[in-house]
Amino acid sequence: MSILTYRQALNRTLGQELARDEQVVLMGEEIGLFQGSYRITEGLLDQFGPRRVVDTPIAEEGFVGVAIGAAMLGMRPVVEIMTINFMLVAIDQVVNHASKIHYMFGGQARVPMVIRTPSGGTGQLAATHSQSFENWFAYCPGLKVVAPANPYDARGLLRAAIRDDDPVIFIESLALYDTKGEVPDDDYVIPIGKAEVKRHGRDVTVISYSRMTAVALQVAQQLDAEGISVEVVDLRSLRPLDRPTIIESVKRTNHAVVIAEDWYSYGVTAEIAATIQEEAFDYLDAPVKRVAGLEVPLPYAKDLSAAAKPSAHSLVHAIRSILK
Amino acid sequence: MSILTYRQALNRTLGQELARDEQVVLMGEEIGLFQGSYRITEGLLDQFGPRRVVDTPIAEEGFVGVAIGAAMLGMRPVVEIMTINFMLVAIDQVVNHASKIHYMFGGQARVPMVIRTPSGGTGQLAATHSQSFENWFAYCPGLKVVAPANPYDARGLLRAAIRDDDPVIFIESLALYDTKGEVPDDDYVIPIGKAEVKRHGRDVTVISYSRMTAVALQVAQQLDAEGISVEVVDLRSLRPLDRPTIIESVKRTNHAVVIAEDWYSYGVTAEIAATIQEEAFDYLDAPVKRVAGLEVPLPYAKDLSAAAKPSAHSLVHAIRSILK
Amino acid sequence: MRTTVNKPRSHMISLEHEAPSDLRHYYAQMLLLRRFEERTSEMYVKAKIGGYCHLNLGEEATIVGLNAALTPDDYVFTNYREHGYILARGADPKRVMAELFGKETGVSGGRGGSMHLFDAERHFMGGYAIVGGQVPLAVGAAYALKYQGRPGVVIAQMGDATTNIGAFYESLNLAKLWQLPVIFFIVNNGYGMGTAVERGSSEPNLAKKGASFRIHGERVDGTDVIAVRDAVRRLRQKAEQDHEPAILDVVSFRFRGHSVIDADRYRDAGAVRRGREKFDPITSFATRLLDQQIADQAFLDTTAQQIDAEVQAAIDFATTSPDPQAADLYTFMYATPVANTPAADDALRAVRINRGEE
Amino acid sequence: MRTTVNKPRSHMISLEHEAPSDLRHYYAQMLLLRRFEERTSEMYVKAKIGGYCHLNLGEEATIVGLNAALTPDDYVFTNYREHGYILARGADPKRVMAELFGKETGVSGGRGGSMHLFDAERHFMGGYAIVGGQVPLAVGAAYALKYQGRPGVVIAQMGDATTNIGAFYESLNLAKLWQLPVIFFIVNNGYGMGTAVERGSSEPNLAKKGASFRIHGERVDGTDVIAVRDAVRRLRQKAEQDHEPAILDVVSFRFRGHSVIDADRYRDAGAVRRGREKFDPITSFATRLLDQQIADQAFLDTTAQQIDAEVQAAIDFATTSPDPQAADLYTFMYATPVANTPAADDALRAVRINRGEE
Ligand SMILES: Cc1ncc(C[n+]2csc(CCOP(=O)(O)OP(=O)(O)O)c2C)c(N)n1
Ligand SMILES: Cc1ncc(C[n+]2csc(CCOP(=O)(O)OP(=O)(O)O)c2C)c(N)n1
Ligand SMILES: [Mg+2]
Ligand SMILES: [Mg+2]
Repeated sequence: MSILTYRQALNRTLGQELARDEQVVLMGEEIGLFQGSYRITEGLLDQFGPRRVVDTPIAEEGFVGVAIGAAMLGMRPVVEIMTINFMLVAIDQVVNHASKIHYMFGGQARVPMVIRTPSGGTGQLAATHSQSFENWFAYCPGLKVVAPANPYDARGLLRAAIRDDDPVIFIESLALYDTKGEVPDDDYVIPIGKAEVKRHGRDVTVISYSRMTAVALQVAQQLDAEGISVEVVDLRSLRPLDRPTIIESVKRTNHAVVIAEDWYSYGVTAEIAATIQEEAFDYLDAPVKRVAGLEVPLPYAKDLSAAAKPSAHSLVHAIRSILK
Repeated sequence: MSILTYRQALNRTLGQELARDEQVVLMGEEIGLFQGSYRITEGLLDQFGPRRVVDTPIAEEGFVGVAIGAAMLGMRPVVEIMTINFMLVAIDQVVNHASKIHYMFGGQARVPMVIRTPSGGTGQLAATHSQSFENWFAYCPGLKVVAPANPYDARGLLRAAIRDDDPVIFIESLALYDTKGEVPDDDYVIPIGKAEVKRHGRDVTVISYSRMTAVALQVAQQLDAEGISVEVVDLRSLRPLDRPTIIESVKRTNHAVVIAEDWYSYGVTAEIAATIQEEAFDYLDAPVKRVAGLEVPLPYAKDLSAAAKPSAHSLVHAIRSILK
Repeated sequence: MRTTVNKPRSHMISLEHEAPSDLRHYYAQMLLLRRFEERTSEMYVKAKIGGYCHLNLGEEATIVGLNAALTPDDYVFTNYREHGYILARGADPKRVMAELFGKETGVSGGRGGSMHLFDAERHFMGGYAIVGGQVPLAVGAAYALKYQGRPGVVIAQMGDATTNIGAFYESLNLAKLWQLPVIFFIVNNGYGMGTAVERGSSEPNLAKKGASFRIHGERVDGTDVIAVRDAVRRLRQKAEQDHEPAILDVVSFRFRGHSVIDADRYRDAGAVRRGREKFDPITSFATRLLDQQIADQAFLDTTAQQIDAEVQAAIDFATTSPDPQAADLYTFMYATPVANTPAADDALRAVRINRGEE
Repeated sequence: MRTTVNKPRSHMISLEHEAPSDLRHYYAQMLLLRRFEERTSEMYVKAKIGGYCHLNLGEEATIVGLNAALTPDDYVFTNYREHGYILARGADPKRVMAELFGKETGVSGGRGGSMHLFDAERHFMGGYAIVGGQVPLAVGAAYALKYQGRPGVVIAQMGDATTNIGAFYESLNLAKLWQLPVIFFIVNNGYGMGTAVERGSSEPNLAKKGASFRIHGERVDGTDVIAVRDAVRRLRQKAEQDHEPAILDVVSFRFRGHSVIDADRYRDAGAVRRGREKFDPITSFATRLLDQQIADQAFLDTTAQQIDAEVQAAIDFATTSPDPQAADLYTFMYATPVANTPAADDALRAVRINRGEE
């Protein structure tokens, strides 16, 4: 057991997987000589050389396609897209190709690849650099989408993703990279497709993933002092979505709040709320409440930008509003 | 008043808008000499010449960007993307650029453009040619997204879209092109952002848009004979979403079914269901039921492909299941 | 209205150094493609085939010439106009036709259809229907070959109009930058749907499209099976040995509309008729075989009969093959099973509801 | 480790045919850019500026030379490294700095920040932060100029590494195919973040990147303000009169890391230090002015003082300017108001909730 940051957990896991399997290669912009824009791949070029850690030109559509084609021949590329905003120039390869190749060709080809990318906003990065698009990928059959909330899950899910034979979109968060947590040293794997109850509680279930799970846990602790007992379900996987774990929890607490960083309408919270009312209708004492980003291209100005994002405050507000 | 097909309504409206405003141009693949892949632009090249009706190379990212840049200088391009599946190669221009330019630059620039494109599946077009992505665009603040269900709305919304100063995604449907309806000859406009109750009923509200509204109306008529009175709310706009009209209807019928052609999880139906339970919770006698596409890359085989799509049958089934 | 592109006529190379059996084989292959497509068109009209369906009529020498230069190590990625490629590669016409019919016995299990044929065993890596989408994939396969130290090259087949999309250029850059064994094989039939090459490409000489990337390019007569084969052989060797990618611009004449449902109104009907005669790769090759006494009329007749029978057998097989079953709707969703994915039972239930059986 | 690209030194053209006031103006403009960026860097460290922030240090002659060749009719689209461009175009440094501070008085109302400056009046059409995204937009503006029959050309500014992305190539094709008045102005500072040109482009001579499109290209010394101006003037004329697009590869030396937070560890520190001296466009120009007696030390000193004061005034203005208000969160959402969009009241309420004020 070690205490690692989320960044370290990713970094070491990438290193271990490179060492474990010769067919694993890392590809992406600035992951080598530059050591990674957010230093997730720091040191790996030195350790594994340019054959395994491949700096690419700025050509996301091209090199994501290259990774898919290489995966079809048995390689296991792990691609870094600098931020999820840049996935938009490569999304045709991901959605029209990677997600369909296994099914459309009757199971004859596999696409064992991972695309790692941070989603969400932090630090005034403004409209084009603060978006969340995991809902788009989660919408697409043929993809798997995971979004770990802490270093332990980051390591376990990254291992699972790299060893999985399907294309996996691995959602990270800039704001989580420096967070710390206990991480076992052994070779554990966290199954894709399973949510986790990260905290047990009686009064309300908060459903979240990635950074918002950290916010939810903090709020849960805070409200505990006030006598409100919050259960936190961390989705971990957005596709497949673990509906049973969510429903079971809500059936116990009879109240649900969903929080995500993405935009409110048509975002991840919509799917979770729709699912809950559909499958736990008779157990709900109040509507499922959604907390999400305000619907604007995120402004640059510091206060306005921060205020357009969901926060611990807005989560508390939502919980109180459905418990009263 | 004339009886026109959906195709004719679009075609004539494009012609009228070209005639009305010199800054309107049509751009897209095969819209000129070829007369349009689905003949929406038939005859317009002959009538208006190659300056106004512009055949483009296969370079969606490029020519969508060209349209945006031209719009910033006061033109009003109406772009045809052959099917929504090909939007994926141009989506960076739409979402990272068109949707943000007005806001991000503090209101100094406008992007008065329309992208017309058919969504959904028909006739065994298989996995890469049968998708629905309107939920993705509806997710993005800065865009407006409309999806007319009949020739009357097609004309009125297309006019509104072309005359609007924001980027509008105009969703069509291959399966609707040959459907007919009454269309007034005068210069009417249908406001963007407003849903319409297309049929009044007492027992259940069906919420839909585009082709599924036609299905809903057919089912409503069928069930009427059985004594089930169905109200049909046609969204018409997915962004902005007319929540008040939906909620008001559900408050009257106390039952809601949402039907859309896109995939079930994270699709349009999720947003509508989430909204309804949030705003009409105390009025609901049953959970909001969703009817949508089965979650696979659409197979080619005829029966299997048809069976993976929502149908009048599945809508009837859903209505019965929540009314019993 | 122009109906042809600048078309190089290759010197009618003497066939004397060729093995006659090879030449007869090329002829038979070309005829198989021709007859297969003609019957496919018929089957489409009879609604046995659905979706979009693009034929290789007029491109037989292009396809057979390419294939003659390849080894079993090589991989082929194509666009949606690919029936001929998978056949040339050796796939059973029965299973190809069954795929067009959407049957479980089809090469893609009926899931793919005309635009999405696949044959893993024969390294035919798929037809792709998003213009340009297959090109980065092919470069990726070449990347894997080099990484894994395996022999072979990869063919990135595409149409002329595909050379205007970004993915193509990004692919050229990556292929050259990383020195990968890939050949960009441009089937230049003069048109992307209704758009003539020079209306889409500011550089209509497609062999020059590598100029911004230091990639060598050549143009070849795509109606001459020998010329195509030899050009591919040369470029293939450089690609395999020196990891030097190349462009081959293979010029031919599109016999019909873009797809079976395209009435081809934007081309002059007379010119198309003349083009079909003038640029028919099969009749011209037959004449050469006869002239140079490599085959006689009896051979041509027997071959035609055999092929007709073979294609008829394919149609019969397709007709009697079973449809994919509802319970298998989710079968190929994921290669690695994980929790919370739908199963056969869910499929049966959901499909029954959609069909109104429940 | 290489730290410079192959850099052409222009002949030190005699300045005798130049209007001295122009030359002094160029000098002053370059110094404004230099001091503005140095103080910007300071303000970033003091956390007055957030987000990503990319400086033009070392690119002053490139920017001022470009601007000197343009007319008010022309339009400029750039990437995110654009402070200097909007200043050269004549925007008030106060409002530019206010934008970096995220204030309501900023050129983009505090909504855009460092990467998204805009000045409609001066035809500065925005900084864009998705690599390559601005290029099709610029081609579109050129399309509009031609369509509307207006004078002027469009500058599509971008960095060297941007020439590897698909949107760039699609733009080249469209610009040439449709003969549009646009200049692809490549600021070749040798690096895309940590990636040297030749590690990203199979053709590292970026002037040749138009070869696949029949687009003429030239390379010019980006540290020589006169050379840049003259090259742009020539190409501009052809673009405006003949609608002939062109590429200009403008080579300079990046003084610092990619952005203010990049420690630049991948370049050799000594070489960078030497590069900053050797390729400083301002000191070399000052020497030329002094040598050719176009300016004296007093002019240089006074200019420096004036500019320092101007930049300080910009900082003061930015510091004391108001922040955008919560009620305005949705203000620029739509240019045409429609039903069911959130309003000021909704914004106030939502923002109060997120801030924990409710
Ligand atoms: C990205 C994208 N845009 C548009 C289309 C529609 N489309 C299909 S084939 C085609 C023409 C392609 O022409 P070419 O590359 O010359 O190939 P050919 O059909 O002549 O073999 C077009 C525009 C598509 N499938 N994908
Ligand atoms: C599509 C996309 N991919 C990646 C990035 C991240 N990124 C920002 S700037 C940059 C380097 C660009 O280099 P260059 O074009 O040479 O311009 P310079 O910064 O040197 O001025 C990268 C990779 C991005 N913003 N957009
Ligand atoms: Mg073609
Ligand atoms: Mg650079």
